[in-house]
Amino acid sequence: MENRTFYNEVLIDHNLHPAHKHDLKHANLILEGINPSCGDDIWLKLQVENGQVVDGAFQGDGCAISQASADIMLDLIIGKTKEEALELADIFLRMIQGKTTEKELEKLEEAAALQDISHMPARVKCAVLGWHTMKEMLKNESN
Amino acid sequence: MENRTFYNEVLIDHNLHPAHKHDLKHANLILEGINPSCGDDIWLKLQVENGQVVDGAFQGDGCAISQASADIMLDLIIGKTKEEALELADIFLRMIQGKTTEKELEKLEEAAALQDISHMPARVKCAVLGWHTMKEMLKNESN
Amino acid sequence: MSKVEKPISQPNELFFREIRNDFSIFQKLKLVYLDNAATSQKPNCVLQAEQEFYERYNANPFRGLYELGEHATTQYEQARQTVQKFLHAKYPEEIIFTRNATEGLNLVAYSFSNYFFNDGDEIVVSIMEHHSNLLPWQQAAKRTGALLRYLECDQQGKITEEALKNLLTDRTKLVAITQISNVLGCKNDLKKIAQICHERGIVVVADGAQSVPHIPVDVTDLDIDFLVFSGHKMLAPMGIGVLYGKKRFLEQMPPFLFGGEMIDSVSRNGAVFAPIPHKFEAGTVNAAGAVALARAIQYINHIGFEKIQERETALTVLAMEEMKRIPGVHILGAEDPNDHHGIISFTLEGVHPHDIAFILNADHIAVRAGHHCAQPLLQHLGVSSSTRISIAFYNTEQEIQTFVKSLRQIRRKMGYGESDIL
Amino acid sequence: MSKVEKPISQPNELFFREIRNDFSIFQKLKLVYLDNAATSQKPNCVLQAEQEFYERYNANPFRGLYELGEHATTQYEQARQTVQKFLHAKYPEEIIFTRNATEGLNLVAYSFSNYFFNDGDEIVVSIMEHHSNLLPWQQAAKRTGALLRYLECDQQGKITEEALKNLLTDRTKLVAITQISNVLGCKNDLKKIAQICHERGIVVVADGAQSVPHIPVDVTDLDIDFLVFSGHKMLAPMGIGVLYGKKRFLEQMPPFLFGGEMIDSVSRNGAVFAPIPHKFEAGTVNAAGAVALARAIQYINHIGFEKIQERETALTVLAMEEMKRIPGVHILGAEDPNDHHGIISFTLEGVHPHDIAFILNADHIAVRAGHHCAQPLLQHLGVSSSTRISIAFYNTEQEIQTFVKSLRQIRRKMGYGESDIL
Ligand SMILES: Cc1ncc(COP(=O)(O)O)c(C=O)c1O
Ligand SMILES: Cc1ncc(COP(=O)(O)O)c(C=O)c1O
Repeated sequence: MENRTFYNEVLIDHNLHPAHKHDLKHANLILEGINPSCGDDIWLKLQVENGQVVDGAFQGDGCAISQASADIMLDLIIGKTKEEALELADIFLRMIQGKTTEKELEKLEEAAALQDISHMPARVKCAVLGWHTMKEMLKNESN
Repeated sequence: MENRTFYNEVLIDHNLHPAHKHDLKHANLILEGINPSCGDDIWLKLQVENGQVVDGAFQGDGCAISQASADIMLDLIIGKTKEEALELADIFLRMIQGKTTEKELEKLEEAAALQDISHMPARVKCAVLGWHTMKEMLKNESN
Repeated sequence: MSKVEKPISQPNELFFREIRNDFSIFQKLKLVYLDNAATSQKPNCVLQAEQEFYERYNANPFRGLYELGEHATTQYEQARQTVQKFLHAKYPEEIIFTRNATEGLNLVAYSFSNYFFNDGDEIVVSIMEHHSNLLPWQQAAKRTGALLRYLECDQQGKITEEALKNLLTDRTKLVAITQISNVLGCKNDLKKIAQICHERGIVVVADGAQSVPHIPVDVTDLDIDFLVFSGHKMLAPMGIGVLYGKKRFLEQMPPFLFGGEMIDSVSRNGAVFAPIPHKFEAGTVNAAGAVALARAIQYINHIGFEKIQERETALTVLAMEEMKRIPGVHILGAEDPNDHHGIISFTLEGVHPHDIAFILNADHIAVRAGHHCAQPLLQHLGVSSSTRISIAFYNTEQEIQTFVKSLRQIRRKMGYGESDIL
Repeated sequence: MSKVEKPISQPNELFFREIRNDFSIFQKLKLVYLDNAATSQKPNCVLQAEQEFYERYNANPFRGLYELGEHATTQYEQARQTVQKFLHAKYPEEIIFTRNATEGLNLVAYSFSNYFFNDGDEIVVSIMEHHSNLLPWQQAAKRTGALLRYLECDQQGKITEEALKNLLTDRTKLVAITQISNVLGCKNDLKKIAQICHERGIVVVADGAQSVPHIPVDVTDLDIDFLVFSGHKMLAPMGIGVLYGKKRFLEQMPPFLFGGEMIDSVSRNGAVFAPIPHKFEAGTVNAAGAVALARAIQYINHIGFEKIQERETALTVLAMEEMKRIPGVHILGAEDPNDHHGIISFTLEGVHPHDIAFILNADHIAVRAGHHCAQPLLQHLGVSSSTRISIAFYNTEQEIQTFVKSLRQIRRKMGYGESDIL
């Protein structure tokens, strides 16, 4: 397990200085995501208007991986349409299973920094927590 | 374990042709003795008058050892006083634990044929069933 | 590595002679072991698998966020999948590791019945059940006010469809029945029973303690709702067993034991329980035991049930033929050796089963004598106790001959003449 | 044969260096194992004892009327006596073999409470209990209508006599409490607690999972009514544990699990149960596990608790001194290493425990991170999760140094400067 290199700059930076870890007064979608096995617990808050993610934030508790992953995700999806956000979630979840193309990876930008987590089963749940929560929110909203 | 020689003539004979395996109409003491672990089950019946075992018999089900042991015991105690019978029981139970003198053993007569049972923990309970039952009956009666 | 790792090409006799070497106990002791239904002997590869777990993967599964802990978890969960495939269960989470068959039956009897039985409901058990598949239901009936009813069999151990159908009422909630009797060796048609029960909305609990080690069991094909078995009767160590349950039942059922690892979260006032299978596996699991059981299954799979059944049947045929020739021997149950699955209970006229076992023991032959934890069955059959031999694939023809020879002498040793038979 | 069989005369350091060789896993893996409170590693002699059972004595105890069966029974019952002497229990039949501590606690919680608790009775547990000594009582309370009340501790883990006395009422029936906390490492004064409780007719259930492996426990001197522990935390295999109970309680209590071997006789309508301990050991027992546990106890006895405690305390002192020097480290519980019994839980400012464990793992150091199956305690202490090291006598000074060095680098690895401490 090569985790010496795993906590890379991108992760460390998003963990120490999350841009989106705060409350969001205007949020119209709010969902709690929990990892019972390790206690990670985030509240994801999105402001979605006319099918577009106008703004987003998260609050809560968890390891560096769950926190940084959520922050990176918000960087990516703010400004995107719901469909685009769901596509990114899809790519991210496949990346974790080692099933993406190089080209798809590019779309993930900084989130690709989490690629190596696929070798660490115990931490996969931390990395996908934010993404799963987002997917569930937007999917439910669509129906 | 030398059980080839264990089922000796004395045992086999008392098992096949028990002198005392029958009902006893005049019995004034009756007690059931059970070995739950192996299912041996005997009814011991004694006729005790003026502190003397006038007659005795047993009925029930069990292995050769429990049956022969009970029959041999009755051979021994019929005609004896209660105290003598209890003393014999005491010697017999000590013999099973390997704690008797040669002289005591003589008193047991044929019952000494069961001496080797002390090496066979699983069968000890069978050998002592009748004796234990007799001891309990006579002791209770004394009180 | 055990001999069976090689591709199987030798003729059977030679093959099974080599198998014999996989069991150290037969090298170390002078022993004709014919009490396999009580517990089996263990091949070296199983003992090695357990040792290897402790020397390479030992950590508390699910707890450690470190590599060793992950390995322990992986090993344990792989063992679960091995069992799943072995039983043809649909999902790995339908496999609950228990201590033994008895614990599995108690788990169902507590968890299922406390919540699903009402006063006046009826539980059916067959009269041939081992105490472990009888007492938990007898007690559940007492606790819940349900009624315990007995499904009877004939002297051969046969249970008819009619007997079952006549017994079922609209209050019947559950039928608990063994697949193979540990006394008679007969096999119940679980598939038919499950079909009849399911038409009436009745749940079927199967006791696989004597079947899973000897015949292929496909829970999906049989469509039974629960099945238990014990590792120690099928080459694995003591202390590990399995409860299979259909997902939808396990999910609905409340937990049985409470403690670490079976929760999602705990507060002062309550707890949220983990999903199955963990909900039913409280406390530190027996991971090494599960891994050793998985190894035992691999060993069995490698030999193959076809070969195992062929071998066990051949030895059963031999034993029964020889035994029938001995004056005074009466075999309980079916005439046909194929209906015995290696289990032959018998009586010998004039000689108590304990004496039989004791005399056989002098020739280093290990057999069981007594009520075989099935007192109501023996009572039903009208025998107070019996002697039982039970055969495994690693037994040999010569062992059967040794047993038969020793058995033949017993009545004479006990003082009977040849003509004394009543 | 393990090195400790020789009379002990070397200086400690050398002695414990040789002890290390008794554990194969340390030769096979690069591993700094500091999660001993979760499960211990196993010395070779214990693994050998289990294997030897299967190769020389394997039969189903209590069932076979043959020599091998007698040997299996003897081995198993001798193991019971070894445990009895180890705990200073008055009678061997006060020792019940279970799967683990969790099962023992559930046994008491089911059997004792279903029959002795009434609506409005009170059960007391301490707030520092492991989920395994909390959930069974939470559930027992729900089942019986009893009230669950919490005995609080301070930040050091101290429980005062007053707090206990104030909590007890004339409805209090039972107090369940751990001897050593698996989070704080502090020790509760069971003797005093038992005395206070017994003056009021209250039963005391003690959780010895973390104490029995590390300190001498004398149930007669402590005068506690029940005690549980797990074999796997004290050098023995998984799948074997112990419940000690005072004879007069065990005799009164109804059985918990039902099946083979726990009965005297069974009929269609009911059963007569066997005397203790068998009444509580339904189904085939884990005899090999019990034998291996007995071997583990012999191994511990041979080293001696004096030496074990000396060693574990020395390593704890070293670890705590070094850890206190690392900026941002906060140790939970007492200041004094003597109050930790080898268990040191801590937080590191700004770094989540899971990240700590993960980074330590890269240096092959195994520690525990999370809520340690004690969520209500962590909540009470105001921490959402923590990292824990737990020390055994076979750990080394060098391992502690490796851990400390790795821990010291974590904040920097996570992007903090030396001066970022709040
Ligand atoms: C204090 C305490 N009690 C109980 C347990 C439960 O032990 P087991 O999981 O072996 O049943 C543990 C360990 O996990 C413990 O630390
Ligand atoms: C048919 C049957 N069911 C259940 C059991 C109980 O198995 P265990 O004692 O391993 O729990 C046995 C064996 O003893 C058995 O033969």
